[in-house]
Amino acid sequence: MTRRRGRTTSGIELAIPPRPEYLQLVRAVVGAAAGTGPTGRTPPDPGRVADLRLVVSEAVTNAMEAQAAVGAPERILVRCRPEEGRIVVEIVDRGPGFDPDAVPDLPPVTDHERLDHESGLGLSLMDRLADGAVVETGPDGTLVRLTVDHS
Amino acid sequence: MTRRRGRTTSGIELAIPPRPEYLQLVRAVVGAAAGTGPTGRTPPDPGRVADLRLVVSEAVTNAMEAQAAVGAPERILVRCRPEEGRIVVEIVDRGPGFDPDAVPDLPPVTDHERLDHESGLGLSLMDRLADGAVVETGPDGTLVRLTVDHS
Amino acid sequence: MDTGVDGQVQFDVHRSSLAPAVPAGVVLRALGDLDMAGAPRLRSAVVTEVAAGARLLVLDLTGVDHLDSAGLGVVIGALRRLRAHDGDLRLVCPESRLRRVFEACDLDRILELHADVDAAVAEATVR
Amino acid sequence: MDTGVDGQVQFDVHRSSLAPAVPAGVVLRALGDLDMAGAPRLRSAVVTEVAAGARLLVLDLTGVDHLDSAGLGVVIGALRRLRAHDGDLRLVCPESRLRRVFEACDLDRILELHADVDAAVAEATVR
Ligand SMILES: Nc1ncnc2c1ncn2[C@@H]1O[C@H](COP(=O)(O)OP(=O)(O)O)[C@@H](O)[C@H]1O
Ligand SMILES: Nc1ncnc2c1ncn2[C@@H]1O[C@H](COP(=O)(O)OP(=O)(O)O)[C@@H](O)[C@H]1O
Repeated sequence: MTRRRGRTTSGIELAIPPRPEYLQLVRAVVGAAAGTGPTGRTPPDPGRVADLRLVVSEAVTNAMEAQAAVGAPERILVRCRPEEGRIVVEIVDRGPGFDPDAVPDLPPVTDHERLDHESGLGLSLMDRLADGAVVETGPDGTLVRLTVDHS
Repeated sequence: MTRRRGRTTSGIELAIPPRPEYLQLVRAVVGAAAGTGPTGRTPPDPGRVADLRLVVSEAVTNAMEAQAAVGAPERILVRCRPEEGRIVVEIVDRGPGFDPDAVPDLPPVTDHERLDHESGLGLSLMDRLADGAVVETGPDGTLVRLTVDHS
Repeated sequence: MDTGVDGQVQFDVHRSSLAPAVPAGVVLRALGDLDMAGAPRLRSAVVTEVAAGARLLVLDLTGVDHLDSAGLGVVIGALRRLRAHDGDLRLVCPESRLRRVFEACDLDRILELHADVDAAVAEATVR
Repeated sequence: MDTGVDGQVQFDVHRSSLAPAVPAGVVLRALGDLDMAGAPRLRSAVVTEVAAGARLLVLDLTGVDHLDSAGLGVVIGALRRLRAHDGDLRLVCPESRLRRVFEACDLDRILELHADVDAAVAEATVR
């Protein structure tokens, strides 16, 4: 896993305590950062900003759960970078990492046992609603890079 | 000047490009962070959150101007830390620093020449509306620490 | 009541009874953000109502600003709990913004999304 | 029109004329955040109006969400420019939240803050 702590040259970076009450703040910041730019730049569609807020919320929720599992108090990083026609957000945690290929699939939605699973929707929501979702993970933590196009 | 780049254990940290269009985002984040906390914690008075947003906006404006003066592209840091009954915000820039004691006073408001000065109100607004304003400054940059009580 | 961004309510639940029209009917109206911070409160409200005998539960999401997988988990758990007692769950979710989240997980295939509480109740009592 | 946080307008200026009631009268209505990002636009609107002959300028800050020293600088510059042409500046600023900023700089001692455009104009024409 690559971990970059240097200041990147563009976009914003937010570090938050790994606690659920900060999720709303993250969504507000990511939504705001997506719409902030020089005059004349075409802002992203509101629907895409909603998608961005949702997938980032999922990734930060997972980051919080991962750090809680190992009692890691470090702050979670959220980097938001505007690119031509799209927004890239990276979420970095200090949790124990995981094997994305080993995450079991949920039963089909029409199966009776589907209702036994209250969790397990986050990664699939990211896959469906983001235009790109890349996971770099290892024993020191996980970086999720989400890309959402402006339209 | 002390510069700490490590992760502090509580509160949020925001890094933004030194451009005016990010001021609104900073105010939104600081206002949100001031009101975010565990259930049961008494939130700050709305009037004090307004004061906080204003003084932080002034300090970040100065930080942007300072970096623009020397063409420093680094992002400006805004750290927001909730403490018992108050909020502490630190603004860190990579500008050229300055001597706060050498900043000239404005003419009295009733003087004719007062109108020749369109700038120069930021530091006095911080002094008047924050409950504490500390400046650590040197050739590598400036840290302004603003404290606003909850009520 | 948690407050967050700009003192805005993070999450809250309001309860009202549908009795006597629907004797074991209860409406839980969720307000604010139904995420990992808000979901536990709604889950415990659901558990309380089912334990107290509710058999038709209407979850009204009209006032929900944000819904993510943590909130969907509560909905799935509510459906399981009610079915275990031969009860039923009805959802009120008029906003296309939120409907989109159900659709992205195919949950709209097992749960109808109603425009308002009356529509949700009407369908239930017709049954 | 700049957009910022959640697509909200960052800053905009709307112009209307007070003629024929006040022949050289103009209202500039500021909307959004009057900070370092928004102030230059209002300053250039003021400069344009004075150059075009405005002598009674009403700055309406009713729609301003945030005002800081960058915005106060524009107000001071507007007063100077108008006085240099024997004109006058009138401020509309009904919100106590914004009044507080003027007061914190003692600017309320040299500029009256009116409740609405009519009050600002009335006082001006009485003179
Ligand atoms: N950042 C992360 N760090 C460690 N494990 C993770 C991370 N993100 C996801 N996972 C693992 O993948 C699983 C599936 O994640 P997800 O689809 O979001 O569902 P949920 O979080 O509700 O279980 C999680 O249960 C967890 O084991
Ligand atoms: N962070 C900073 N870095 C360098 N110089 C600063 C900084 N903050 C304030 N100053 C100096 O102090 C002066 C007064 O600041 P202020 O009262 O905010 O008024 P203004 O910024 O409008 O000139 C500025 O003009 C600048 O020279």
